[in-house]
Amino acid sequence: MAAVWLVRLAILAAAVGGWQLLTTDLRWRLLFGRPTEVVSLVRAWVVDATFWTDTGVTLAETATGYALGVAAAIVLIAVILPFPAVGRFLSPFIAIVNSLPKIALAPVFIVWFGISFQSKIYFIAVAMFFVVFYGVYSGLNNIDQTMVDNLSVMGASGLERVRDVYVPATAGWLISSLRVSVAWALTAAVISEYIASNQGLGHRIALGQQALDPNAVVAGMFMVAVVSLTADRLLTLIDKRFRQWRLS
Amino acid sequence: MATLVKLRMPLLQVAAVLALLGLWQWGTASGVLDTFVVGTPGETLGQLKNWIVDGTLLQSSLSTMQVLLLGWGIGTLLGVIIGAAIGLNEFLRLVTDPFITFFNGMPRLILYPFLAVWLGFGLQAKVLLVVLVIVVVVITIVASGFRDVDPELINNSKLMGARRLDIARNVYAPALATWLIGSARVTLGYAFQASITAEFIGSSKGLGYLVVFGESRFNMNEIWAALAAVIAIAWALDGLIRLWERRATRWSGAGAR
Amino acid sequence: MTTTVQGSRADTHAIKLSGVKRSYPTAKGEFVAVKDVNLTVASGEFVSVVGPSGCGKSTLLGLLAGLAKPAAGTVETLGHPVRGVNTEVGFIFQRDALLPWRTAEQNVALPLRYHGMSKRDALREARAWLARVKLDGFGERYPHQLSGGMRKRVAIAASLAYQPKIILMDEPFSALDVQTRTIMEDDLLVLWQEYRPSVIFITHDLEEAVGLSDRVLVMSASPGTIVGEFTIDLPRPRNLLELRYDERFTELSHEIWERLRKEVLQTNVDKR
Amino acid sequence: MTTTVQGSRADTHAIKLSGVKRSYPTAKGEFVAVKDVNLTVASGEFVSVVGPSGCGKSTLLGLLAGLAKPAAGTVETLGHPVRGVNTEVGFIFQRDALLPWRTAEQNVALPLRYHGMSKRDALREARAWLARVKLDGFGERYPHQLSGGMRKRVAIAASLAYQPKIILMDEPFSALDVQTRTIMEDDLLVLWQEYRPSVIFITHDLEEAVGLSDRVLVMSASPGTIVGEFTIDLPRPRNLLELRYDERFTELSHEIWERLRKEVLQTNVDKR
Amino acid sequence: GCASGNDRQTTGSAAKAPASLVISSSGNYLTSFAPLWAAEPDFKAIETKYKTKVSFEPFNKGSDALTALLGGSAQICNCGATTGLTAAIAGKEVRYIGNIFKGTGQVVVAAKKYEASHGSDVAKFANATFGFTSPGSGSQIAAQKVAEHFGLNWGATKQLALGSTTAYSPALAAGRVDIVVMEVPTAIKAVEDGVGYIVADLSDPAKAAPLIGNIIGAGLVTTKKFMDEYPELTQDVINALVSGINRVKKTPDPAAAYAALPDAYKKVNQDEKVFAKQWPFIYPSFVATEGTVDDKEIADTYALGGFSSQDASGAQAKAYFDNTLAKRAAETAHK
Ligand SMILES: Nc1ncnc2c1ncn2[C@@H]1O[C@H](COP(=O)(O)OP(=O)(O)OP(=O)(O)O)[C@@H](O)[C@H]1O
Ligand SMILES: Nc1ncnc2c1ncn2[C@@H]1O[C@H](COP(=O)(O)OP(=O)(O)OP(=O)(O)O)[C@@H](O)[C@H]1O
Ligand SMILES: [Mg+2]
Ligand SMILES: [Mg+2]
Repeated sequence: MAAVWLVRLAILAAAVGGWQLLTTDLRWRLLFGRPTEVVSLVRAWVVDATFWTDTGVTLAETATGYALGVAAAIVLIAVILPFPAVGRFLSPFIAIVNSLPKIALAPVFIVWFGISFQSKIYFIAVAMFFVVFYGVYSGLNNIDQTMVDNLSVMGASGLERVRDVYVPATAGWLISSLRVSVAWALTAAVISEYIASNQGLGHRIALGQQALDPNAVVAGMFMVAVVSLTADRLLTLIDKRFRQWRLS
Repeated sequence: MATLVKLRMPLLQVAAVLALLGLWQWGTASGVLDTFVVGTPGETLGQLKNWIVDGTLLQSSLSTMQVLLLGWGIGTLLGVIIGAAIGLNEFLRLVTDPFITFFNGMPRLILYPFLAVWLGFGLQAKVLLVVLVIVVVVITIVASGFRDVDPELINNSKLMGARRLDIARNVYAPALATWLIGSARVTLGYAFQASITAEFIGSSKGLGYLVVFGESRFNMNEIWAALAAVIAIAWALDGLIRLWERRATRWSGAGAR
Repeated sequence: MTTTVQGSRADTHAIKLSGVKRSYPTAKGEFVAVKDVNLTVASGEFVSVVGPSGCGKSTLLGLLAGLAKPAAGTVETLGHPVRGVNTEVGFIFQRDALLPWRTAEQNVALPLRYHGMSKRDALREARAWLARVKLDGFGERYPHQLSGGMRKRVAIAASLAYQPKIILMDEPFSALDVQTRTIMEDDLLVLWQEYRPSVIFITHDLEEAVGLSDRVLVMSASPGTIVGEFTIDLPRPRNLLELRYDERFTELSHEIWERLRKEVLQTNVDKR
Repeated sequence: MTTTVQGSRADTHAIKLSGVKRSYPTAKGEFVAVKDVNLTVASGEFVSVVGPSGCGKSTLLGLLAGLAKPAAGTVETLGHPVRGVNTEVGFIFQRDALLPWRTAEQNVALPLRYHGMSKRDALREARAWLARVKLDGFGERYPHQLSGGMRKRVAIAASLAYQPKIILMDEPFSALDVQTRTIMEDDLLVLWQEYRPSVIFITHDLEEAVGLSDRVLVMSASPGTIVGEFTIDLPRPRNLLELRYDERFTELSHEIWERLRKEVLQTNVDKR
Repeated sequence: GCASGNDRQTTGSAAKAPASLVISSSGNYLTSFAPLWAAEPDFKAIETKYKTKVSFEPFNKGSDALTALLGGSAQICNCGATTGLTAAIAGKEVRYIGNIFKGTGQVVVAAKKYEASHGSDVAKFANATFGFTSPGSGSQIAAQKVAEHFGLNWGATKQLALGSTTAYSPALAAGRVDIVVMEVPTAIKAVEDGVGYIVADLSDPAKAAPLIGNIIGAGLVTTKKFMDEYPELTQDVINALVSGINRVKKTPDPAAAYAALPDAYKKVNQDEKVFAKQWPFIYPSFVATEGTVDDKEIADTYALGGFSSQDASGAQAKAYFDNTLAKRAAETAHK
């Protein structure tokens, strides 16, 4: 474990050092900011109450949108499960909506859902939906059919099958897709804040851009990444709990 | 009769699309829907026709597809290689995990201006954006999938004298196919978002450009017409993925029952 | 007590297959696994099925459990056709299908819960069943922490615990050592005497088949069909250990063996 | 030819376990599966292991295959300690481990390919092996399209085809009908005579154990250890069908049975 | 105040207004819209008078801000005149009711290395690469006009669309572009960073006029429906804007100007030094406006925006520029 940390630190040091060196050149500094300046900016942020409100706002949006998107995906899967024909019917439509550039539809979102919290939540939920849907869907395709048959014969109802086979069997998939998608949800939140808002981390990045301060933009993106790293660690903990039964 | 059954689903889907279009047309004609906000199917079709006739559509689609496919391909390939390395080597996984998660957490979609200044406002920067956006997703999925492979299969192969490459080919690759298909669908969406976003900014061609152009003129029909091309490409690519899925999962007998 | 129940003579059929055919699509075209299968099992009857490997025994059980539909013919249980998964049966799969994420105890308790038992009762009952299959003390193990034979026993416990009216057993004891096997055979007979389910029992052990059953059916090499029927007129209750020295027992076993041998030779000549 | 090779007398040991212990972590703490196992198998020797379900037979094979490390003691094959997965052995798992995405043919051909055979040759050889296990015509099937017994036979073919020096077989024939089983036993003996691998064979069928082996080891209920050793001094080559009427055969079987019975009773009394 | 026009609904003592008045804005408290921010006391008064809540909702893009207006989540939009004009031409009933500044708010900046050799002679940039935001945008047309003014053949020049403002300075520094039309703050930053120098000031309407004509700039846009429903409130908003303009006009000195702006603005634009550098460029654009627009300006704006005469002939386009409220506001202010 010590070795792991050493290598990690070495990589980190190399990355930050390289960045600092690179940005002695004005051209790169204008683009990427400077680590030293980014750090001092972040230091200023963390003691500033408004930074925490911004973070809180982004988190609240993300969490709500995330929950909504995950719930929607799970509901759809629950419908598709007993009726595979529905799945086949919807498949191309889902693929299409998935590939629609949601950012291009920002005006539609503004018109339909307004500019409030609500609109951002829908934006995030839509982004989330697909990751979870496809993740769990492929997990379902991997389930050992004998297990399902066994349970059905034993008289498990649809709900019980879901609880006892589908959920545990797809938990791994769900969590790995949730891990991927936490980041995506945050990105969606940041982008929707970036399009319109006066609060949140995305707003901070937009401000940094408006003020032409690359340090602020980079710092904003890093803080988003830190938030998502934290969320990821939480999910990993849950994952461990879920996988207790596995071979050690 | 058999062909009729086979055709039932596509027919149903086409019917659904037509119904939706009909509803849309009726809604805008009767004033229930605001044409300014949703456009009209008629005018969208008209716009499409114009673009087809003057070649804009083909040229833009090709230009977007070039970015999309290059970025998607490179991103997936890189993701599989890195993901496999991480999935197979516990040390590597532990070392890289926080970095990958961190990078995954960065809102990479807004990186394009930086990439463009760095690499020039050409194909490279756009492709790189797509790669950056999807590579982490593929890495994560592949790495966690690799760890999920039944250890008994691996042990059995090893006992029989399989070398790493053999195991990669005969155990990991087929197992990988399932997750790759799952992730291909997700990443396809991302790749589209990224290539269109790249074209929003600093571009004078591609479907993304058509979309912003329509947007800046509040012309929803132009936006839909451009998106129609996106939809067509997405649909075709999804079809390919499904074909691949059917081939790759033939062994599971999923369709047998 | 010296009852033997004859499927053909009883008026209620627990199981009835008529003219059943089942085929699978393969790369080389349609593969007929079983065909022309006619079979009735009376309520409370214990029937064994023997036949060469790959002759379609598991396929038949799959049809009865409603996991697949016949290509021709009808499949009925308890007087009505099987539609969809048949929850009237208990099915012990050839390859155990335990939930890897549940402990042995929970695996046995689940079907009881499905049948409406409270959580507490189900767990208590599950523990009693584990004891019955000689697994007390292993209740909290996950399947991957059990030996092959132990897993099989957990699966058996799970399928018998909720006392289904029809029990389908696909080589349940093949992974067990002779002694454990004998104990479990005895137990199975006791249980069967208790509440008289109808049983279809697949085995490769002819003595087991003869020892347990009212009737033994012999299946032909694939496309499988029933080519022999032997009524086991040994008195019940039976002492399985002593039965070995019974003359009629040896005679029946030998008869079935001969019949079966032809079939197996057939399989090995009739190569596709 | 009437050779019997005795492990204890040969100077090269193909397999050597000394003071081996293996325990598993469980929710209730350390569980000792096997302990104090001392065992040598001479080069070219055929040894069977019998014992109650859950006594640690599969665990022992796992140690030999290098899938796990002993908590104490040493495990050696062909004169050197086992480190990591042991590619000197062929292992037929209790639960078959076929690659679901490869056809039967490919599953058998793969290990041959691993050992450097050309694709063509490997496929030809694989087909020959499938014929040997009575599966010609099924080469292009995927595992899920085969019956339980057929899958087992594919696994056997795959592990024997590349002729490993040491073969570990975990209840290889338990899913087969008596006739197919007899044929395969005969085949196994012929193969063994041909190139004389060292074999450890796990079975629950005592007659099978006696019929095939040079030595039969009896394991005790868990924590498993070797409690009985029987040298099978029957002449070779043996005719398995005729052996049944051999007096010495019956005597040996009976002896082992008695020894084993004690062990099983032990398991069922000694409840934890 | 006393309600007029809408006799049916004004029954209570408080004048009629929606529960909240959202003004969607392009950007976050941009200095170009200083009059609007300077009008804070007047908006406060409106809040009390109408028992409503006035808020500014920032958007990254002007077109999104307008979409919010059209979608009904904002009541008034603060954006470029041409942004609203595009919607009017598309048939939307929108009205440009108060001008905030004149000119384009832009500056032409060239890479530092050309300062000595090329100076402010755009003609010398014949072989250079011109940068702007995106094709069809105001900045592109401005670049074209300037180039043509100096006798260059626009079709023969090299061009690059840079997209977001973030890219301007680095692109200049990296040599991807040589001469760029950019907003005042970006230009100041480029000069600050030493990557560029100012070639021409299009922000000062007086200086810009010979190059690109008299341009309207940005202003407040609302829907006809809103004007009809809340005439008094709309008038008060424009009164506030005009009073903001007048307030700003009185502060040519950056320090005084900064001091006069409200906290909300200062929170976003914290660096007063930067402000001091920008103000000389921006201030003239306020001096040139009374909140109204004239025909010449409308014509020039049409020309700069690349609109055709056919575009101008639609009913909504004709009615788009509406000076009545601003004129009334100016009269009130003079009293
Ligand atoms: N999904 C499938 N696709 C194609 N063929 C199949 C499939 N499942 C089973 N078969 C074939 O059907 C035949 C009967 O299979 P089944 O599993 O019923 O045999 P069985 O009698 O249970 O054999 P065993 O004793 O070996 O378990 C076999 O030849 C098998 O190859
Ligand atoms: N991963 C594990 N964790 C905990 N206990 C285990 C684990 N694997 C096996 N055991 C225990 O070790 C003992 C020996 O298991 P093993 O599989 O070796 O038995 P076996 O002799 O092969 O039995 P069978 O004849 O039933 O296959 C059993 O009691 C089993 O419960
Ligand atoms: Mg079977
Ligand atoms: Mg075992």
